[in-house]
Amino acid sequence: MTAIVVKKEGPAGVTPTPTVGSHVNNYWRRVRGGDIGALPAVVMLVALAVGFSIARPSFFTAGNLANLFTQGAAVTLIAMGLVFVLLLGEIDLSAGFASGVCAAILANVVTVLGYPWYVAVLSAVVTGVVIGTVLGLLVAKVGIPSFVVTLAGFLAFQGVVLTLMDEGANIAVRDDVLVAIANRNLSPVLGWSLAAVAVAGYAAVQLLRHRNRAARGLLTDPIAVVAARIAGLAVILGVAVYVLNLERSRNVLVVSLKGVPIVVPIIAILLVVWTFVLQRTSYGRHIYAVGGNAEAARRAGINVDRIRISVFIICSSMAAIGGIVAASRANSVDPNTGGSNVLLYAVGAAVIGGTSLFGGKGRVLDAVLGGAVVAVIDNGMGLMGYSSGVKFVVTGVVLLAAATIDALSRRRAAATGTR
Amino acid sequence: MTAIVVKKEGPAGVTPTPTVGSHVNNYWRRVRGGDIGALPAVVMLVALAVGFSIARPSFFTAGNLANLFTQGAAVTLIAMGLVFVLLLGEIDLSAGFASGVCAAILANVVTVLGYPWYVAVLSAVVTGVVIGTVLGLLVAKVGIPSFVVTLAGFLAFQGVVLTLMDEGANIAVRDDVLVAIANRNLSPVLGWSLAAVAVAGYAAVQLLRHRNRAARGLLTDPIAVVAARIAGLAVILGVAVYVLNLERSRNVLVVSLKGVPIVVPIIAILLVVWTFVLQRTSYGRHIYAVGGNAEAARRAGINVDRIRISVFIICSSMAAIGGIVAASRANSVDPNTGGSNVLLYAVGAAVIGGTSLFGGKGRVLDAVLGGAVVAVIDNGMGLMGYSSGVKFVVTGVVLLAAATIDALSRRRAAATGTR
Amino acid sequence: ACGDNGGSSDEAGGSNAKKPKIGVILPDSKSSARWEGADRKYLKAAFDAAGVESDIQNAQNDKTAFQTIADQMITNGVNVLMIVNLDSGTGKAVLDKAKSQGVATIDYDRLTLGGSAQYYVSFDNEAVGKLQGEGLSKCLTDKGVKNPSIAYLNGSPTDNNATLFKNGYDSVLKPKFDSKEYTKVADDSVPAWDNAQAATIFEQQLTKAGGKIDGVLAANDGLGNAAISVLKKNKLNGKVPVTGQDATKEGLQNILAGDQCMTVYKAVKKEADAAAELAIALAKGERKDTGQTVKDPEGGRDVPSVLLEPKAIYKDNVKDVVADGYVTKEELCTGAFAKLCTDAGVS
Amino acid sequence: MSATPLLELRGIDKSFGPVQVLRDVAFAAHAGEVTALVGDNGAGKSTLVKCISGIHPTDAGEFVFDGRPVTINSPRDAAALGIEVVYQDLALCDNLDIVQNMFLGREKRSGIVLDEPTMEQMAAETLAGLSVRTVKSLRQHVASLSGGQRQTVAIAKAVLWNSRLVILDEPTAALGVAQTAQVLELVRRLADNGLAVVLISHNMNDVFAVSDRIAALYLGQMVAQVKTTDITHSQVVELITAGRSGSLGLTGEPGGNGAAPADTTPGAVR
Amino acid sequence: MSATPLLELRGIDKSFGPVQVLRDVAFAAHAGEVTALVGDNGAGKSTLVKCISGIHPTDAGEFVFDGRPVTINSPRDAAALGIEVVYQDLALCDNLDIVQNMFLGREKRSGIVLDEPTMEQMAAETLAGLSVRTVKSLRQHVASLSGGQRQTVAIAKAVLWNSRLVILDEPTAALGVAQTAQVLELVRRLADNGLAVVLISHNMNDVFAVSDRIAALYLGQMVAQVKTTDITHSQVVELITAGRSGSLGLTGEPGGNGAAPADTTPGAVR
Ligand SMILES: Nc1ncnc2c1ncn2[C@@H]1O[C@H](COP(=O)(O)OP(=O)(O)OP(=O)(O)O)[C@@H](O)[C@H]1O
Ligand SMILES: Nc1ncnc2c1ncn2[C@@H]1O[C@H](COP(=O)(O)OP(=O)(O)OP(=O)(O)O)[C@@H](O)[C@H]1O
Ligand SMILES: [Mg+2]
Ligand SMILES: [Mg+2]
Repeated sequence: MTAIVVKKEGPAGVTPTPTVGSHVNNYWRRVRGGDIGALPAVVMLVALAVGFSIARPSFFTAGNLANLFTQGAAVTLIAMGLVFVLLLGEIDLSAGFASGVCAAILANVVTVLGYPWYVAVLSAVVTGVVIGTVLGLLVAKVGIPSFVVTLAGFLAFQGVVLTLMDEGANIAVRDDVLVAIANRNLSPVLGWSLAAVAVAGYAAVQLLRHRNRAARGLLTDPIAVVAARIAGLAVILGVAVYVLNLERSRNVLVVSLKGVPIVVPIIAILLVVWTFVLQRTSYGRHIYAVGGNAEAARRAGINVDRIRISVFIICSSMAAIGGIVAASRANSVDPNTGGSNVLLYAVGAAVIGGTSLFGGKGRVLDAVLGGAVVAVIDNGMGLMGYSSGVKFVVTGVVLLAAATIDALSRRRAAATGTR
Repeated sequence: MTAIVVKKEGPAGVTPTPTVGSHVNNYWRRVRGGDIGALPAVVMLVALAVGFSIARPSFFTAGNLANLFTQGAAVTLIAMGLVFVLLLGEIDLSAGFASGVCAAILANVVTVLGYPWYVAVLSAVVTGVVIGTVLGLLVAKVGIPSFVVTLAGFLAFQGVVLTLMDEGANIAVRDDVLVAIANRNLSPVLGWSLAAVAVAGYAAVQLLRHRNRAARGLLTDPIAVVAARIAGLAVILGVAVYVLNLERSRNVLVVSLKGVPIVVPIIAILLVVWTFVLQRTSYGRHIYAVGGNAEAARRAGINVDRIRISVFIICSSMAAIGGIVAASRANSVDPNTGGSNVLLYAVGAAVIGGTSLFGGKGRVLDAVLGGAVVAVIDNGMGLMGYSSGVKFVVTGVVLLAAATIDALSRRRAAATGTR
Repeated sequence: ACGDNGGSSDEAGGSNAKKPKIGVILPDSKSSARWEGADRKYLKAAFDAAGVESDIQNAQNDKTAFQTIADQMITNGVNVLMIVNLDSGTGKAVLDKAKSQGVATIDYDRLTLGGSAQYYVSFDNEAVGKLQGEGLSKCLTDKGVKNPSIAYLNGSPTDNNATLFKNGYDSVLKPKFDSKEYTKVADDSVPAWDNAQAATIFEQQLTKAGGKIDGVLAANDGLGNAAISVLKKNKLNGKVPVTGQDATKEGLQNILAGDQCMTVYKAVKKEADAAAELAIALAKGERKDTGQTVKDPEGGRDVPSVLLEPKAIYKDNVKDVVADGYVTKEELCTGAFAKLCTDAGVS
Repeated sequence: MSATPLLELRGIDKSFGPVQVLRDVAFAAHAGEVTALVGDNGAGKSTLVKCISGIHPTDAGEFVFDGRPVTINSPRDAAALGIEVVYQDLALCDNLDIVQNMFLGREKRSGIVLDEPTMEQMAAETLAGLSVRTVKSLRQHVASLSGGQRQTVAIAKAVLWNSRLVILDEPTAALGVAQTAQVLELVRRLADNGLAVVLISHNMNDVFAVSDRIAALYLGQMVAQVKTTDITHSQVVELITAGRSGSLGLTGEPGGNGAAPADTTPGAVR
Repeated sequence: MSATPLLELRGIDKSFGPVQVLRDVAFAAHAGEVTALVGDNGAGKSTLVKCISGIHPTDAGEFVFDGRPVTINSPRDAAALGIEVVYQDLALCDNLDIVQNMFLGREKRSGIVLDEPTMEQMAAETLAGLSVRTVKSLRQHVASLSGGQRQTVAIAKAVLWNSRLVILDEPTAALGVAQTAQVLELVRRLADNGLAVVLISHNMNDVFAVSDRIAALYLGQMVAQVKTTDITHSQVVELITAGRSGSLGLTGEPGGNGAAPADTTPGAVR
């Protein structure tokens, strides 16, 4: 989207006349120049998928695709929340165990205390909000570096989980609704309807914006490009829903297993909501500003402390949702929930997707794409049948190889000066 | 250290006339202004020590002091190396498991292959150098973010340790010299001599610098202040050596236990060497420059890539030394060496000491002081007898309380504009 | 050298020179609920009853912490140190240090190879594995599966106990794999015994095997439950036998529901009581005869031992665990499980 | 021209740690007038501006705005009073584009959604009035702008709003000939519209071209605040470099300890 | 004044992604002369400087240094040729002090140890020559310096070395009256000592005061490079703002698609 400032005097650069041809041309020039957005992550995903499919044909099945979503869901959700914290250049080491605490609350409320599922979910999310508020206050108001605050949180929450779990026991989660989240699927019809709604909504937004800008005489993308974008989304969603609606039961007589896993629309809705918040509201704009130059943001009258606290709240709340999904998937909560590699995987997902640890750069979509990369690696490695030592090594190497794709394209960007 | 640029025209600020009085005065003004250097970490340590001593009198014994050093040694050594990486605004998540890999190499060489201890130590350190070189090349030359590279390393090295340990066994380290590192003490006489050498060396350096500057007519600290500094070091070292030379065996008939633990001079020497490198060589200067403003450093003709690679080498080599100490302390190496909280504690130690995660700010001494804080907390908590859940929680809270001291003093610094 | 603790408390433990003090280091809290949930409780009760002071700590699967705790306990002036080692290396370092300071020691649950403990009190971990292997083949036979495909969900690759369990079930199952009676289709370790990872690992085992897994050797109830959650998703629960360990409430419920075939119950209370008794005796400077020894292959020493038998639990003897008081009926038989409890004769 | 100044400062002290940068500074800005603030490098001009805009807390002194005493603890307080500042160090977010920077903190919205088209239009109009011809796109990140382009964005950002006092800290330092003329014209126009304008500049020609009053800082002290018509070019330069000129400025001798003596009168303010 | 220029550029092209910033630029700097590089905001002056100093790779074009073709791929290559640059964005390390910044990359050492006293002395002398009076301590971090003080440090840093070509990108933008005079004097002195000096400035008075030649960039094209004595003040302004002035500058009409046509002659270089 470009605009000519003063039309009488010709600027030195070539201002593209908005035609389809010039648009495609321009995009290609941007790609060659290294300004590539989500492309490297997508390339990474494709490369990994092709690699694993060749190594293990069972990777390339509808069943495995469906598994992929549920396996990666918890980490992806936590990563989505972490993006907000990372956008400010902060870190939340406690997000993993915060999800554990929320899951433990969920399990206690629903199983031990016997309340209905929505009370449990509410308690878990409220716990997340409280945790985030405390962390945020300590970082913003007391001024302790977030690494230290959340390291303390990392330790303390671990202890809280243990205490909530009676020093190490597991608590089963057997509530049908909760178990369904990560284990059941939408009916095929519902899947198709949701996809249709999504495409229609996207089309409406795009066309409205196009009309709005055109009406004011601002530079717009050609309508054909807008149409192509809408069609692209329709195709992607269509194929995904179609594949997920295939029968993937091992034994159709015993059970029919098809449809979009319920976590998929959950992630999709959160993705849309958070993307909207970041890109289309002034709150989101302020997050980028504080992350880019906190002093400039302060001078612009932005309440930096409030922004800082809010991102920790968002992060911990998303961790709570991640914890709920993890509990659902495991049908139980154990003291390790949210522990081991969850945090590093979540931060890694955000960073692999393109979020900067220094703040000011990143999108929620990054977390989803990065989460997909992490999930694909984990999923694929699970099919390879390596011993655990070798598995760790190969996982590391594959992760590195995937990141190299990204690094090389970004190096191009730096070389041509477009960052 | 201040200097008047143009002496004819009086500058607006008060240039201190170098007398003892004005020096003390000035220091006090700096402290009140928030420019406090190591003070918060020292205050933290004292507060923690007092708190634990009140709660558990056994904290305040010579035996416990000696334990403190060996308990905190491995994390402190790793943290010292991490300071270099953090100074560039990079991170090394793999440092913990890198120390594990090096320890595994050590154990394999000395126990399985039966080589003498120095061959084993050499192999371990060389392994560290190789690991650092690989990580550094990937970060500097390929351009993958260090978080991703070292996350891959974190995974891969974990696998390497497992593989070196035959998928889960542990290897004993029984070599006398290696075991001595973390378990034996210097003879009292040797302890005193080393302390004397250290004080004499410090005095020589300080007085020489003073003479040198005075000879050129540059502003110097008054000689009395220099003398006070030397005396201060002498007193601190003297008390420490005296206490550590007390008999701390619980049963003198069975065994006599006194003297400075061998790890103490190891850490002290590395502290002096690395501090020298950072403060007094152009290489160290360049590290700060790259961390402060990589582009400015590049424009000044500094080979930024080389600096970047070198800090990863230093970090991994220090991790190797940390691994050796850990192996010595445990008399063995198992697949978890360098795992669990080692990495987070090490980064935490550096950050608590005052090193910035954004680069350009930090000292090796920070890592030692921060490592001491972490060790004291761990040590003190071990005396309290909490159940494990509560212990985690209290550890987190104590860490936070300690960090608050630091944060509040730094907030003063920000408020008065001296950062 | 043990038992001689007079005069040692001159500087460190001066405040309570009269009352004997016993230190216990538990290994972790996440690999199994027993350490914090059962052992701590029973040991504390036994020590309190005998009127000795006790300090029970948990090393959280961290060797450094383990050694630190040991240092602290010795500093604190314990007379007897009882450890569950994380590995023999650190275990030996701790035992030797304690010995050099005149502190008596007991190996609890895990034998420290080459160590110097006065006593060894344990369940035989290999025996646990053996029970799991035998249990799985019994369940498969009951189901009448021909040439079953077996998947392993081993414990943490860095946990030596996981290796011992595996040795146990391998000793039963390996001959069957060799004779082609069974087929092993997957064999993965679960890092840190993490249940969430276990679910993913098992899901991938299932995908890789094309859905054909007839029996799951899960190393404990948590891992078993993770496998069951995936089986449920594929509506295969109850059709594929799953093993476990620890007789957790969740595991027992899974057994009652028919989703899990067996678990291994270790009567922790007996183990704790036996160990406490020995410790109290040592603290008072007495020596007890256990009548049994175990050979330490590394140190070449016969260690006086108390060895207890683990017990396999199937649906029909779940009631034994309840009768033992390890799990109460109230917590086990909640909601839908009330009827299952009655059916299984739990009272 | 109003009788009471819009903004009046009295007795402002400011130290950074041991270094005192402002001592007992008095300053006034009148509505409808351009007040030029001059002084040597390091005299304390930017520090004074940052004290006014709430970035730095002051150690002592009072602020009177529109006749009422006020306290300004943060840039938000200053903005609430209608004070807009173009900082010497620009304070732009490099990761945002031109439009985003110009509306930062005061985005136009329709409902909760950002109203990008409106903002883009307004930004384009404002920039067009500042002779910017070489900016390729309003959606360019400010990190990729030339020095002068950045400065123009910062100026445009400050004049977009209905403010009562505009402070510009060396706004034309990086600007070309035409752009400088435009900005000076804009400064004059703002004052003529009844705003109080404070202009910091090292260029005496510019100062004399647009200002109504001149305030001179010398080593952290206000040595004179006079009508522009009452002073000559060379007198101002003398004030800047020596702290006094004839009857204006410091009365004592610069003291031995580097600073002017404390009993200096704060200059001939009128 | 030597016959062959010390540095000569021919046909330099430079694009940032889709935006072409320099097109077919020719430029020469002679030893013993001050060459002023002028142009409107965003004309491409700083970009040209960064191409010369190896910060930006060029897309096309050749460099001839001292009669020999050279390639400059990094600032280190430029430094090796004896090229020193004062960048418009200064490029100082905020976390280092004044002395450390001035000697960055070229620290004085005795053995492997930094020779701080020598560096401090040299820095003090250089700064004293630039009329800096308000810097409190050479050990002050540059983050706490005023705009003009920072600029002075950057200039001092560049002139400390025995270089052959010194490029100053708007070095006096933030400087006070006295300091500006000092820097212009320094520029003249450097040229008189046989160095080639390139000075970028928007101030025509300064340009005419010190320069021997003037090169004018217009929208990324070099429209003229002439002797200062051969051109008038107003002609230069015309070249900057319109790209031509009488017989000088662009010959064609500015094209419709925003840019000057590609067949433009690169200006009357002589
Ligand atoms: N944060 C700070 N810490 C310490 N000293 C500071 C700080 N900020 C400014 N100073 C000092 O205060 C003095 C005044 O600085 P200021 O930026 O106000 O000068 P100025 O008048 O704006 O100069 P210029 O014309 O160069 O912009 C300078 O000597 C500077 O070094
Ligand atoms: N990294 C970059 N990416 C994209 N465009 C850039 C980049 N750097 C500079 N530009 C553009 O190149 C053009 C020339 O910039 P340059 O900094 O060379 O101008 P200049 O002549 O130095 O102007 P000024 O007098 O304002 O300093 C400008 O339009 C600028 O927006
Ligand atoms: Mg200023
Ligand atoms: Mg420029």
